[in-house]
Amino acid sequence: MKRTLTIGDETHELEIYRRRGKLTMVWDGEEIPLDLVKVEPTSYSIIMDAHSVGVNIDRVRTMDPDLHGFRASLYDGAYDFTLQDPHKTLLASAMARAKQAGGGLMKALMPGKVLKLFVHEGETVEEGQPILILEAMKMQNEYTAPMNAKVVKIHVEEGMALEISAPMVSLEPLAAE
Amino acid sequence: MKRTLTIGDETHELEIYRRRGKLTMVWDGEEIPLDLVKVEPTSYSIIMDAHSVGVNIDRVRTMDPDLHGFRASLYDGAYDFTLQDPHKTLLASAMARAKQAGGGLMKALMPGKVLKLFVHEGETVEEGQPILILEAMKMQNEYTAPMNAKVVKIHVEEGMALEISAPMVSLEPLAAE
Amino acid sequence: MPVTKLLIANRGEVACRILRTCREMEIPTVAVYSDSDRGAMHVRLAVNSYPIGPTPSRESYMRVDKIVDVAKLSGADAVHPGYGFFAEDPEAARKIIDAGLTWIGPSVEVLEKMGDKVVARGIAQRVGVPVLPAVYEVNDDEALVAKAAELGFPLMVKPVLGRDGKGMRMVRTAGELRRALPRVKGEAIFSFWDERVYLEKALVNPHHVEVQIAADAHGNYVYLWERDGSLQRRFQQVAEEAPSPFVTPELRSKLGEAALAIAKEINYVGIGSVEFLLDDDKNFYFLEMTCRLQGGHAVTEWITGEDLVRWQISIARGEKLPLTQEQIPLWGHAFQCRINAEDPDKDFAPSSGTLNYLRTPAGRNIRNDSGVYYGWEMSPYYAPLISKLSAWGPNRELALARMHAALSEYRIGGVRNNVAFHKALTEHKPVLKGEYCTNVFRHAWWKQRGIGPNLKYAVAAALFEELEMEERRAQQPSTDASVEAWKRHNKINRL
Amino acid sequence: MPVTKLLIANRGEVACRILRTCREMEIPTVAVYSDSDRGAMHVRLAVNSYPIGPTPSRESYMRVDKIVDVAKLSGADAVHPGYGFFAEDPEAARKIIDAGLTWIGPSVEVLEKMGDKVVARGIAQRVGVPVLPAVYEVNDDEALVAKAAELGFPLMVKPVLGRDGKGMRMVRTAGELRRALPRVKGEAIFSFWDERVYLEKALVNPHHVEVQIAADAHGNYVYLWERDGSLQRRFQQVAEEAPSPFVTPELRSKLGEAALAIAKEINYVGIGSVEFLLDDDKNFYFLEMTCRLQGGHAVTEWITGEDLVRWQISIARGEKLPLTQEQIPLWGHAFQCRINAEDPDKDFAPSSGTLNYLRTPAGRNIRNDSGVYYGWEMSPYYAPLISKLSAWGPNRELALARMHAALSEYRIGGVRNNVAFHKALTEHKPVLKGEYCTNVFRHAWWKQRGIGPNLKYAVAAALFEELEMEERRAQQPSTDASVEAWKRHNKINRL
Repeated sequence: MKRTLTIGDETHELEIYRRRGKLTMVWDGEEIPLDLVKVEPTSYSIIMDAHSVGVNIDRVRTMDPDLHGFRASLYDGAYDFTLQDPHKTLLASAMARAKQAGGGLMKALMPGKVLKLFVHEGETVEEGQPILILEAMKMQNEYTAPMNAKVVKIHVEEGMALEISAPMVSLEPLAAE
Repeated sequence: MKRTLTIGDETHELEIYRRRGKLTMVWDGEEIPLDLVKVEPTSYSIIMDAHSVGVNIDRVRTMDPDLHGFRASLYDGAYDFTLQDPHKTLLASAMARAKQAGGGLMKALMPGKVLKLFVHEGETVEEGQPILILEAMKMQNEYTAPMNAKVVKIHVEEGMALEISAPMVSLEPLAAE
Repeated sequence: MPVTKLLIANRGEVACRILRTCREMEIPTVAVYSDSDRGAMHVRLAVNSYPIGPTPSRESYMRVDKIVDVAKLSGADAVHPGYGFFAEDPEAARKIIDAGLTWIGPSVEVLEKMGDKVVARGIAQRVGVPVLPAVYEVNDDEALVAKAAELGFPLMVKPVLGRDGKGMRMVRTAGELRRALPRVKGEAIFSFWDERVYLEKALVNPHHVEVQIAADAHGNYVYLWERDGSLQRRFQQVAEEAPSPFVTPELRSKLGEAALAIAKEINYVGIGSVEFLLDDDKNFYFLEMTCRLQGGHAVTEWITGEDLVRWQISIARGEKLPLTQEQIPLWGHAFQCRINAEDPDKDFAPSSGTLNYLRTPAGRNIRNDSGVYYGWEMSPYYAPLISKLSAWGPNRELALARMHAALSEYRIGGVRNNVAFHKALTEHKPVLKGEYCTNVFRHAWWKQRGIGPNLKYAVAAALFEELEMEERRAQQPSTDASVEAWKRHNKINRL
Repeated sequence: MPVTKLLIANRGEVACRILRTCREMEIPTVAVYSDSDRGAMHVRLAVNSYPIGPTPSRESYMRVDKIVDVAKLSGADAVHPGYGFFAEDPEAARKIIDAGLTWIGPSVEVLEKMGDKVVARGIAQRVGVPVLPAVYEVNDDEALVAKAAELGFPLMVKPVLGRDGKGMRMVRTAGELRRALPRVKGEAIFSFWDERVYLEKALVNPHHVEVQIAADAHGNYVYLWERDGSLQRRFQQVAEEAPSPFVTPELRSKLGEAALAIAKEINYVGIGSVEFLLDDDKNFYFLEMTCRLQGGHAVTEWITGEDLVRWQISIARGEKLPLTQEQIPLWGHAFQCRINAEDPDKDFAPSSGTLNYLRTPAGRNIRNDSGVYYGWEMSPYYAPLISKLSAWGPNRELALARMHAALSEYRIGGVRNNVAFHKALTEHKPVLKGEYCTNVFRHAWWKQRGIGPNLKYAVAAALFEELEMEERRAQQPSTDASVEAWKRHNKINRL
C-alpha cells in the first residue's frame, strides 16, 4: 500500500506491506523492517532498527476527505502530517485536467472492470452526476460528469475489463443556460 | 426489564426501566430513582439517594448461559453476583417439570407467536432436538424435545398466535433402547 | 467551628485534591456539579454529589445561593471554595458564614481589606514592608496620564479590586497608557464590578516570589518558605518551584518576617500567600496577598511534608497550628508544571475535545493532581487544565531531572497540550541555571524548529493504521450488490 | 567501571523502575523481552528493545548467554539484573563480568559467600552478630531428626543455597520434620541445583527487620535505616514499612552497626539488605543477607529522599557514596502494599487475564511502581504483580491514612486482586498500632463477612448493562429471516 507523506514543506513517497506476518515500510525507496504492535486503543509500540519508540496517534480532520490528517505524539513532542493515496492524487489531478480541457471523451484513468453503468445513450447528465463505477486497485472509482452534457455514445458495458485510457463514454457538453 | 439477583444466600427481585430518559430501579418492590452514567468503558458513576458511588463491572463467565455473572468493584471491595431473567427461570423450571412428568403434550409456556416449526407429524425426534420457535417477550424461545419421541400431532402452524398453555405439539415418548 | 461534612464548591483538579485530604481525615465530602460535569472526576470521588445548574460557571459554580442550598440539603457544615470562582469574594464568604456554615478561608474583613489592592498596599506600608511607587488617588484617564509621567515608565495598570492577574497590563509610554486605560477599566468592571484602576511602577526584570503563611485563631503565625512564581505568561503562572533559586537564606527569613508582619497586622487566620516582586539587587516589594489555597501549593507541600488543606481544615476547626516556625522543615526542592489543553505554538490557544489517550507519569517523587481521565471531554467553558505535575528531588538539579523524565512519559491524546513546551522549559538554560525572571517567555524559544528526529516512527504508526483500514476494506466482497454499502460507508472514490 | 548504556535484564515493575532512574541520569537503556512481553511496559519505555526467547523465564530472562549477546549487539556496557531471576546468582555475575560488562551488583565472591546461608551465618558469628542455633553439619534425614531434638521445636528447615523464601518450612514435631525434609530438598534441587538443607531454631512471634546498607569501592559504608518486613505470608512480604514501628532509636543504631560489621567483613560493594529476626524482647539474630535491590526499597527511598538505583549505578562506576552516615536523613514514615492479581479469599491463588480497567491512585506522596497498563494481559508465567503502591507521611499515622485513602481510589478490572485485602490490612488493629509480627496472616481475618453495604450500587450498574443489552436486542428486527442470525449471536432462549 502506497502513501504520500506531507509534513511541513517535505513530502516523501512511502509504502507499507505485510509478508508472512512481517511488516516492511519503504521510505523513499529504502526498505525498513518494521516491528509494530498496537498496545492501547490509539497507542503503538514500534521497534525499528532496535529502537523502541511509543507513538500515540490522533486523527485530525482535513478539508479534503482523501487527505488523511494525523497528529503523532512521541516522547520528543508531536508531529503533524498528512498521508494521501498517491493513486487518488493521480486520479484527482487527471480528472481536474480532463475537466479543464473540456474534452467530451471519458477514458479509463487506470485499468479496471466496469462494475456499474448509470446512464444510457441520449440521456442528458448534470455536472457531478454519476456515470459509471470502475473497480480498480480494490477501490470503487465513481466517474462523474465533468460538465452538464448529453451522453452521445457508450463504449463499454457492465463487467467489461478495460485497459488504461480505454474510451468509456463520449459526452457532448451542453451550453450553459 | 426484570431480573432475579442472587448473591451469596440472598435473592432479590429487581426491575429497571427508563421513562423520559430517567432510570428507575425497583428493588423488591421499592422504587429507587437512579442517576447513572457510563464514564469509562466498564465504569459507571451512580448517584442514588445523593450518594455518589463509582462502580466497575467485570462480566464473569458462568456455566449456564442464562445466568449472567458479574463482579462489581467499588471503593469498599468487590461484589460477586448473578442476574437472571425471571421469565427464563420460570420457563426453565417449567420445562424441567414438564420433562420430569414425561408428559407428551408440549404447551406454550407464555403467550407468543409461532415463528418457525422444525418438525412434521410422524417424524421421530431426539431429546434436545428443536421442535419450534415461539416469539414471546421480544425473545426467540426455542422449544426442544424433552425426550426421544415421535411427533404424533402438531396443533399449530407458523405465524399462529398462541395463548398461554395452548397445546403445540403432542409427542409419544420412545422407549429407551 | 465544626467541619464534620465538607462541601467543596469547586470542580476539576482542585476539587479532587481537597477530596483526597478529606478521605484521609475521614471527613465525608459533598461535590457539586454543573450540567456538563455530571461525569467529572470530582463527582466520582465524592461521597455525595448534587447538581447546581448550567455549564457556565456564573450560573453554577459561582452561585453562592445554590451552594448554600446544597449544604443544607446534604447536611454539610463547612464549605471549601478551592481557588478561583468565589474563593476570595468577601460577599460569598459572608453568605456562607451567615448561613451558619464554616467557611474554609480567612475572614470576611480580611478578604475585604486584601481584595482592595490599594488598601493592601497601605497595610504593608504601615508595618514597614516596602511597596513600589504608585498612583491611586485619581481615576480620571488624563489625570492618570499626567501622574504617570512623575512615576516614570514602564508601569503597570491594575484594577484596584483585581486578582489572579486579570486585567493587568504593562505600559511603556503615555500613548500605551492612554490606550490601555479603557481596556483595563472594562475588564475590571466585567470581572470585579468596579472600574477603579491604579498605576504602579514596573520593575525591569522582576522576580515574583510568594511566601506561604499560615495562622491559627490563637495568634500563632508561621511561614512555610516561598515559591518562585516568575515562570509566568500574561501574569499567569505556568510553572513554579520551591524554594526559589533566587532567594538566599537571609532573604528567606526577611521575606518570611515581612509576610508575617502583614498577616499579623490584619489578624489573618487561615493559610495564604504574600506576594513580592524582587529586583536584581534582591530588594523586595509587597505586591498583594492571595487569601486562599494557591495553585502552586504542591511544591510547598513537597518541601515541608505538610498537607496545606489539612492545615486549612484544622485552622477552621479552631485548632492550633501543628508546627512552630522552628519545626517547619525545608526538605529538598520541588518543581511544578501546569499541563494544559492548549497550543503553545499558537499563542497558547485553549484546545477542547475528548481525552482519547492519557498516560500519566509515575514513579518516585512524582505527583500528578488532576481532575480528568481517559475519555473525559475537555469543555471550552472551563480552564483547560489537564493536571498539575510536580516532582521533588533532594536538590534542584535532581528535581528538574525528575520533572524532565516525567514529562517524557506523559502522553495525551485528543487535545493539543503543552507537555512538549514544559519539556523544553526544563531544558531551557536560564531555568536549568535558576537564573530567570518574569520575562522568560518574552521570546517564543520553545517553538519546535523543523521536523523532529523520530519522524519515521511517527509516520510508521499512521501508515500502519492506513494499512489496517485498507485490509479491512479488501476483506469486504466487491460484488455489484455491495456498491450501495460501499457508498454508505464512504469507501468509494468520487472522480 | 563504565555505565554509559545499561541493559536491564528483567521485566515488569522493577525494569520500569530502573528505567526511570536511567532517564533521569540520561543513560540510554536496553530492554529485553520474552515472546509474550513484546508489548510490555518496560519494552515501551526503553530506548532499545531486543527479544530473548520464549515466555518461560528459564528460556529467556534467566538465559545469561542471551543477555550477553544482546549487550554486545546493542552496545550496552553494563547489566542491571533487577531482583529475582539471576540477580543473586554468582555464576551469572561471573559470566557478565567475564564478557567485559559492568555488573550492577556486589562481587561474585560476595554472592558466593552470602548465597550459602551456612557460610553467611559463620561470617555473622565471626564479627559477633548473634545467630539462631542451627544444625547444618549433616544432611541425612534421620541424623537431622536426631539433631533436631537437641535444638528443640519449632524450627525452620531451609535450603543452604536458598533465597527469596523458597522452599523454607516451619516444623513443630519430629514427624513434621520427617515429612518436610524430602519436600524442602526437592524444592532446593529444583530451584538451586543443590539439595543441602539446614535446621534453624524458630522464634515464636518473630519480627522480621532488614537493614538497608550501601558501600562503595573506597571503603565507605552507610546504613539507610531499616524496613519492617514482618507482614509476610509464606515467607513472602505482602507489605512493608520504614522505619519499623518495633525498632527504637537505640536498637536502630545497633542493627545498623551489626549490618555494617557483616558488610565490612566481606568487603561488600553495592547496596544490599541485612536481614534480622527479632524476638519480643528485641533481641536480634542475623538471618541472611539479600545482595541486590530489594522489592521494598521504595519505603527506604521515601524516608531518605535518596534514589537507590542511582546509588547502585554510581557505586558500579567507582564513585564515592554521596552521603556519610551522619548525612542520611530519616524523614517521616512510608508504607508499601504489593498489589497482586490474586484472590485473597481463595488462598491467594494467582489470577490471570486482561486488565480491562485500571485506575491508579494519585495525589500527594503516593508512588505507584508498575509494569502494567490498561489492556495488558497478565500472564500466568510471571509473578502476578500489578504494582507496588507506597505512601509517605510525616508520621506513621498519616502514612497509613494516606495509604488507606489511596487504596480506596485504586480500581482494577479483569482480574481478581488484593486491593480490598490491603485496605483491610490498613484497618487491622495490630497494624494500626504497629504491634504485629510475622504471624499476622495466620488467621484469615481479612475475608469479607457477609455482603457489603453498597450492594444496590454494585447491582444497579450491572442491571443497567442488562437493560442496555435488551434495548439493543429490541432494536433488531424479529423477522423469520433473522432467526438464524439470532442463533448465531446466541440471542435465543433454548428451552
